[in-house]
Amino acid sequence: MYARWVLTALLAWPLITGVVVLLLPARLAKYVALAASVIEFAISVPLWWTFVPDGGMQFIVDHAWIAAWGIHYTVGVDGISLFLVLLTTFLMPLSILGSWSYITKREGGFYALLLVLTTGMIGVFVSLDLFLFYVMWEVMLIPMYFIIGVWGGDNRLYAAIKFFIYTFLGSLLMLVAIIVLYVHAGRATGVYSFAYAHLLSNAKDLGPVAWWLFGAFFLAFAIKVPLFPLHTWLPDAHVEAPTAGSVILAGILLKMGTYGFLRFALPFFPAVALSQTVQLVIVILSLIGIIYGGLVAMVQPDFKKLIAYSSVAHLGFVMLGIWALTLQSVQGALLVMINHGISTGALFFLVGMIYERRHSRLIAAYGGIARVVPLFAAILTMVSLSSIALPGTNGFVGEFLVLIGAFRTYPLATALATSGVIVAAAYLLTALQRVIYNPLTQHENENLTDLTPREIAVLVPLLVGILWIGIYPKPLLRRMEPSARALIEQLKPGTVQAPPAGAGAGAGGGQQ
Amino acid sequence: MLLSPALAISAVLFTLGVAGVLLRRNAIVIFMCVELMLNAVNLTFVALAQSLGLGGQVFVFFVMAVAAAEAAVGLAIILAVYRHKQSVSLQNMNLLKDG
Amino acid sequence: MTGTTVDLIWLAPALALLGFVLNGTLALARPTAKTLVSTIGAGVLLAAFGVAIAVFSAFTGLHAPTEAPVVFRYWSWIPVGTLQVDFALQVDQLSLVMLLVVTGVGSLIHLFSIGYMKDDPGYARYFAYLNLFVFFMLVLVLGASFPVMFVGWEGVGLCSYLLIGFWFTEEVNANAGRKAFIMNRIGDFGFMVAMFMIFWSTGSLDFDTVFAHAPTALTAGGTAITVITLFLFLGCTGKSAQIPLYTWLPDAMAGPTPVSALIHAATMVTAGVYLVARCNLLFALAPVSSAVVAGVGALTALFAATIALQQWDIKKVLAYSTISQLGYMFLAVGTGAMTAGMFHLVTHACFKALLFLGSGSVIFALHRAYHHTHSHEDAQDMRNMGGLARYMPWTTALMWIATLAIAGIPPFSGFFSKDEILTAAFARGSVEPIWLVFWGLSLVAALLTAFYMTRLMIYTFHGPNRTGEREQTHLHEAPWILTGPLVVLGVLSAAGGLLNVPELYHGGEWLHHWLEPVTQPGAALRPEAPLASGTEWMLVGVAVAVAVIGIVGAWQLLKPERLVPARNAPEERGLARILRNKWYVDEIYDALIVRPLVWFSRVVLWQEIDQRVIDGAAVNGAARGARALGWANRWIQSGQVGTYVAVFVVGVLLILWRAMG
Amino acid sequence: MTLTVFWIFGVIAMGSGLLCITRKNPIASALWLVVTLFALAALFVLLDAQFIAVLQVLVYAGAIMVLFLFVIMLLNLGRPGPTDIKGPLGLLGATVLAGALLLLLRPLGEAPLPAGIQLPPGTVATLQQQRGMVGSVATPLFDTYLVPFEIASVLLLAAIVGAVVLAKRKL
Amino acid sequence: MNLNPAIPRDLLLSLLPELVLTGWALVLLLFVAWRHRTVRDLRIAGWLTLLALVSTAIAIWWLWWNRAGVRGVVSMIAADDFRWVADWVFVGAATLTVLISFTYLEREELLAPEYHVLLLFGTLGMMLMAAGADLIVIFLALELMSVAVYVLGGFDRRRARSAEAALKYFLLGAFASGFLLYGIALVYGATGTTNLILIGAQLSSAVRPSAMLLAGLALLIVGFGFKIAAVPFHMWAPDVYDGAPTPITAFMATGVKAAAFAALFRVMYQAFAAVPAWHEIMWWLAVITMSGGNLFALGQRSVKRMLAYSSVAHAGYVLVAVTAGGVAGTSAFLVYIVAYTLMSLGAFAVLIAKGRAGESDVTIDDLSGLAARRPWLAFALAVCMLSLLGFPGTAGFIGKWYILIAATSAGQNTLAAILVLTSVVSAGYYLPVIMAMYMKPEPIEAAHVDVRLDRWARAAVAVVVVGLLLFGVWPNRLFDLARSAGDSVHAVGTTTAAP
Repeated sequence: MYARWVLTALLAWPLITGVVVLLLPARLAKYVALAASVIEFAISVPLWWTFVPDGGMQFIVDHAWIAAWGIHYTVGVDGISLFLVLLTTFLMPLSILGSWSYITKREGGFYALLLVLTTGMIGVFVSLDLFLFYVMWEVMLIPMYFIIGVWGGDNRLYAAIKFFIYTFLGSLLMLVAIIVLYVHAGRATGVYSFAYAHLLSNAKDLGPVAWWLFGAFFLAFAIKVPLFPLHTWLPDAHVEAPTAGSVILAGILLKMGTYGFLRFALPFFPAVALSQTVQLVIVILSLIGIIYGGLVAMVQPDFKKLIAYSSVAHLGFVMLGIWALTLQSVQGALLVMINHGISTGALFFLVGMIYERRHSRLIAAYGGIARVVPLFAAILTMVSLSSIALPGTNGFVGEFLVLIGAFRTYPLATALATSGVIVAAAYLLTALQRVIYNPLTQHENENLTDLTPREIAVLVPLLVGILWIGIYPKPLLRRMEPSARALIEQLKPGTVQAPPAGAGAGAGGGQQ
Repeated sequence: MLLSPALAISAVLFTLGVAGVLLRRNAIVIFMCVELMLNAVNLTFVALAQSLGLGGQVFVFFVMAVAAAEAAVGLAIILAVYRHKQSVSLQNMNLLKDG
Repeated sequence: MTGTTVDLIWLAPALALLGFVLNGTLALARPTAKTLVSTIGAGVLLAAFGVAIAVFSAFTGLHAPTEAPVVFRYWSWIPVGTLQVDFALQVDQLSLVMLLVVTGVGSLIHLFSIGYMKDDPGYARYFAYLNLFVFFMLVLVLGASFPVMFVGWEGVGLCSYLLIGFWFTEEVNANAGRKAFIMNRIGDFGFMVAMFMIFWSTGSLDFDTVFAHAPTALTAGGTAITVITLFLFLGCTGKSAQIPLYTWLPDAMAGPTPVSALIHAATMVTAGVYLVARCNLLFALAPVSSAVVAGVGALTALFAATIALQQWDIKKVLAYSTISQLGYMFLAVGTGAMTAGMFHLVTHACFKALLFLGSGSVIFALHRAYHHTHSHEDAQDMRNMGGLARYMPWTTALMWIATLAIAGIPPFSGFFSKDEILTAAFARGSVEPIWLVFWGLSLVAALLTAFYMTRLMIYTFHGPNRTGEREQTHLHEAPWILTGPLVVLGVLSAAGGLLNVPELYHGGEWLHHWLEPVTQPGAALRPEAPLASGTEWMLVGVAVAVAVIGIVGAWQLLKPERLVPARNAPEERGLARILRNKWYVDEIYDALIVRPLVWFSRVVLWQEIDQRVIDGAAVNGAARGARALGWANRWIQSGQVGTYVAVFVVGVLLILWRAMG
Repeated sequence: MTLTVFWIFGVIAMGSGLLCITRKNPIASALWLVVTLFALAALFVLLDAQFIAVLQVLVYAGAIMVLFLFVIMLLNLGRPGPTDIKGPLGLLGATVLAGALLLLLRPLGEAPLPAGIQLPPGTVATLQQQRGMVGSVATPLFDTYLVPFEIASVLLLAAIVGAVVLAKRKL
Repeated sequence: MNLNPAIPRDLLLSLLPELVLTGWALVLLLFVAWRHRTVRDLRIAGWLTLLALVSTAIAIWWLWWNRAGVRGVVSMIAADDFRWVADWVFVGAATLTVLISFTYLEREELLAPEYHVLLLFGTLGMMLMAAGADLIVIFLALELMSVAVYVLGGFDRRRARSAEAALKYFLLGAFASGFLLYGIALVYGATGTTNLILIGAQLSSAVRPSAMLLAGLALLIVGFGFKIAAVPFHMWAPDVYDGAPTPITAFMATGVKAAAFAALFRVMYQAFAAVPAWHEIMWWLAVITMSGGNLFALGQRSVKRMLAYSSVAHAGYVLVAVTAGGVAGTSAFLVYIVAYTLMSLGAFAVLIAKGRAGESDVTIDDLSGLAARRPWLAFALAVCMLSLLGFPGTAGFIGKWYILIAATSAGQNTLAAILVLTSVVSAGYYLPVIMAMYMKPEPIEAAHVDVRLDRWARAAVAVVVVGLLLFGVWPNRLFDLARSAGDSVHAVGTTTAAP
């Protein structure tokens, strides 16, 4: 029973409550929104247990929608999307709670948009119909546009429109590609349908068109990821967005790009995606992202920009992991996606919290505040460590898996990518030092107040996530593995090794 | 057969009409040039009617009706404009433009 | 599971972690509860030491030396496909030695810290960090696989970072901590790449499986194993402060002195040595890498010793001394003398901890004196010391023990371990002559070691006092909580040699035999290099002579009476100045790597490529271009009907042309 | 013979058309246009369209052009003043564009009509003799072309309403 | 001279909506002749107009419902689903125009009920254009529509801008009519007929189209290109839209354009389906129209001018549907034109609310902070803008999606790609409107105080918004309608492959 309605409920509930929040008096907005998002999370939690890791889609619901074009409302999750859905529902209550005192004008609209955004994001992850997928993909654009544009910083208009147009550019070309696929499959089979499975099984014999289609998908997703050199919307959007916007942007929106690669671009066009040229391009761009993102982050005067560029670097790891197509690297990529959501989300929360007190995001405006706000400093340190992938935190498990997996496919590139860990330490620790260490020189900082219980309530779940995934990621990995395995099996048949007989003994035959 | 010369003359007249529209600034003269174009077309119709049947001549009738209607409305508009600008030169029609 | 006390091994790190959690909570919640903090902080360590001893004794009872290590798998950590990493601890001879050193020296230093740090406002935080360090160090040494070891490996780096920057309100300290972490990360990069290669070559990352598969999976002397071991060694140079990544360690002296003693002398920095010892089989398979290890070790030993000659900061001298001594250890493990390396590791842990704590005691005294008179002189500069023997007899005596130990004067512990290394290097030289060069380098280093240590002693404890007229009255011996641990370490420094008395003196070579199960597989792959006992005696003689020359030479050459306090000291000239400035290595790194990189990142990558080219020219340029086209349209859309007609006719012509053409 | 006459009137039409667009006085232009219309009427006669030719003279040259002249007079545009012909650049542009247009339309005069649709020569003339000059045009007007005829009537009504609205002194 | 009194029943039946409308127009004209002085007269005229339009719609509906009543082509008038659907669009556009005109006329003191008469005549022209199965009918209907709209454009005679707009529109329109007429003449010459279906039959047997036919076809395209404001025949549009009274601008942007497109579709696919030459021309026309419209719109500050260029751009999108052709292209056109009519009218309606008496330009900055003061109005405009942008959830998106499907089905992938790329550009001018309303503060406290719509206009805007959102999520019925309409155009003509 639960399986039949859960995804639909996850999509419908935020939308409905979003409208309710909009219509309610503004002072009630945040309470209702928080309650709604907590309920949303509660609805999603049983997915964790009811999900059966078998590599296939589950919780499938399928209804005809626009019959004339063979459009269905089809949703379902597998091991790849499950955690992204859970991450979304997990981050939303925190984002709402984190905006509690940050948002002071037009609260109703803000929280309503956050809820609508939830629908869009979950929709992207669960859609199994490409029309539905596209609609959801675009739907989340508008709330984000408003969130940045209405509640953002000084330069918010520029950032908002840049974000919108950039994303719009990619997604519209993807739209054409989807339609071309649809027409192609329809011609081949006589069945005109946007169903994922249908298009997937008929995406063959495209000839050179496949390159163009892949290019369109690539552009859409690469902008979202963002891959160098399509990343410049990100720093602006991140810096200008309010805290919750940045958190969701980094935590979930960026994952849509990598998710798109995993779900669509790779399976639809394996021949193109795994051609020498594309592999080379992707690997080089990922590498540039990792190193370049890190180096540029190192010299940012603005903390949020720094985190934004660090996202470029982190997502570079994800791309590398996806394209390496080993079990370790793909699962690692999935894990990095989740980790990045948690850690970078937490970083943005922290920056937002200190911004609320001091109204500056410039690193130079701080210094030595560990003495004044020790708890803040401690948590910032922990989260930073997670972000630079210290073993024992979630960041390490993900990056380690990506790198060790990718090493098999691209040894040299991976070795270079590994140097990203050095750069990561350089930029984040430098920023950390300049914010919480060093002499306390600015008088404004002497009376900062430490974290409030509400803020602690926002951060603690994230910290728990950081440590839990760092120490015991097995429950996640176990649920992902069949799907990752199925994906690789589909793209590179016969390359996935069987797990060793005695798990833990590590006796499996090595490959040289 | 007069068809070919008629078509040629008609094309020349039509072109003259177009050239007039391009060349002049006075709204009324331009309108007259448009009338010249319509008449050129009429010549084509009539010439064709000789080979293709009377339909062509009927069309000319309709064209005249249209020309009359256009003349009525067009001249009224020109008058209305003249009231504002005391001029019918298109050079002075520059309230509406980009920027 | 063995059903014996060995099973309790998890308690050791768990206790340290518990200490961290409790003290960490206190640090945030009630930083003033110092008694509770000290009880927890030192208590967990002593308990862990107790566990270590219990496990050790149970293990000796349990195992014949040749048997395989005991591995405890607690939970499956990263299980993905063939990659199955368990969170597992491994008890064997090697890890037990390290376990004892870490918990033992650690306990002493925790005790010392209670006194040393008692007035510090960050007392609870300090102990939390220290406990956390011990936890990670134990994970490092007990981890049963590369990734688990890596947890500890990076974890100790983190704690080192936190403790170096403990007094973070000074920018220098915070910088030093960051530098340490980043330099370590460079090494960790090597460690990680090595792990990847090991995994894809041998199919596992567990020590037992890797070492079991390595001889078959990897060709001895082949490229793969050489690259793997070189990357591993890159990790070691970071963690153990070897050329070229050593520069962080002197700066790390910015941390509290007990930290320097524990982390930057006794335990953490030796992790690299431990790693090579742990992977001795891999290094045995890669002769080139071994030579590199030994060569870098010997070179570092000499290079750091030269710098130590001209340092005024008492802790800096010790820091360079540490780097130098670590070089010896790498020379040993690179040579294949794993036991010698580990032996020196243990003895060095004792006497270097003693030296640091002794210097800590001195600094403590000076600091207190300056504090009384409210002057802001440098409490660590030897030019402000002198003649302290009068005020601090215990400390002086214990420091002399340590000095003699490090200089290699028999029968102090350092003599045995260092001699073993020199002998091994010389012996290897008979097979591969390059080792004779290494031996020569390290011999010169030994001479310098004796010299600079004596210099330190003379300037600190002998000659006239330069602290200041008023301050002299406030100079005292440190309280018992500081001197107590010193005494214990003094005993160990003096008698540590007993651990592995060579056959030359009819000793039992206990450590050698104890470690044999671990070192044997690697040793079996290396060329035999036996030495005649006559040669050995000669080598001993040379070594002792060198040490004595160093001490006597220093005693004769240095004139503490001529020294002036730091405040009035003139600039050095010539070589002294170069040495004083550490061969300008930091400056060179800064000029060649750091600054260009930052400049490149800021100006080229960010401002030019990111902002100007991508964002400015491409992104906003496209937007501007489109908008400009829109604006340009106003020239045509001018309101003039004439223009409209002309454009219209052009359109007509084009369409006609296309249609009829 | 017919052809010669045809060409004579054709040249007159074209010549006066050219004069129409090049005379700087609007009244002169209008009058030259009237000449063109008359010449065209003559051509219509030669093309067996006598009724249309009559209409041409009555409606076009008579009614419509008078209306034009009336408006020109009303607006007092006949007085000498600056020409409304564009400068040399405009002249050049107009000549080039018109020349190009003529060049593109040139094949029209040469292409024969498809044989399948052509009526035998003289059919129209015969028809007119049978039904009379007016009837041959009027019959289809109320039969085949009933709908367009009605539309034309509505069109004229609309034009009247429009002209009235625009000319009204007060809205 | 013998008049044939026996007018066939079929003809009367097939012209029923037009007859109803004409009848109402005459009634209204009579009313206007007596009562044309007060505001009250104007209102009554408005209500009568609404009544006329509603009864016309009912007549259309009855014919559509009662398909057996009349089918096929009756004496130059086509009676098919395409026509009914198109008629609904025109009647809908006219109805919405009337609804938004009430306030406007009173505010601008245009107390002339002839306005409504002309509106009805214009609508009649449009309906006849969509109905015309003969070039001559199409030409006359086009003239009828144009004459009405010329006058309406210059209706606000007191303002020089309005008069100037009318003059520009008139002169260029007449000029373009000349080309259209010449095209008709040449096509007639090449095929011996002006009946679309006969032309089609004629051409399908012809081996190679003659130069005369090609020239005629080209000139026809020019003539229609002017009415739909395709680049480079678009240049009148911004000026005329700018100067004309705003409700008329809306009417021009939607109804006139839709009618021209409907006729274009019929002509191209019933008569010239067999001539390949025009596809390439249409392709280029579509490309430069989309690019030009969108790029030029970027440079505009005045919302009205911006919407004018935007309507040029949308004409480009529809030209893609024309190029794609087939049942899909035709259906896509109908769906798109429904959506476009709604969103464009909605946008102009809000603009009317924002404008003041004697309005000059409403610039984008004038809308600043509208959302705070008039949330529903801002919401409506935002929905319209998003729909114009082609954002999912709105009818504009469905329409664009349909055009893209049509284009790709016809193998026009490049054209589809160009369409979306130019759509991206359009975000550059639609978004600033939303941005101004929601993200900028009000310039002065009282900026939007008197911004309000009367109940008629509010109803119109509500219909627009609901329609946009409804069709955006649930376009099924619209699709069925468009599909059968598309079929009906092509069933008569030659067979064109369609998905």
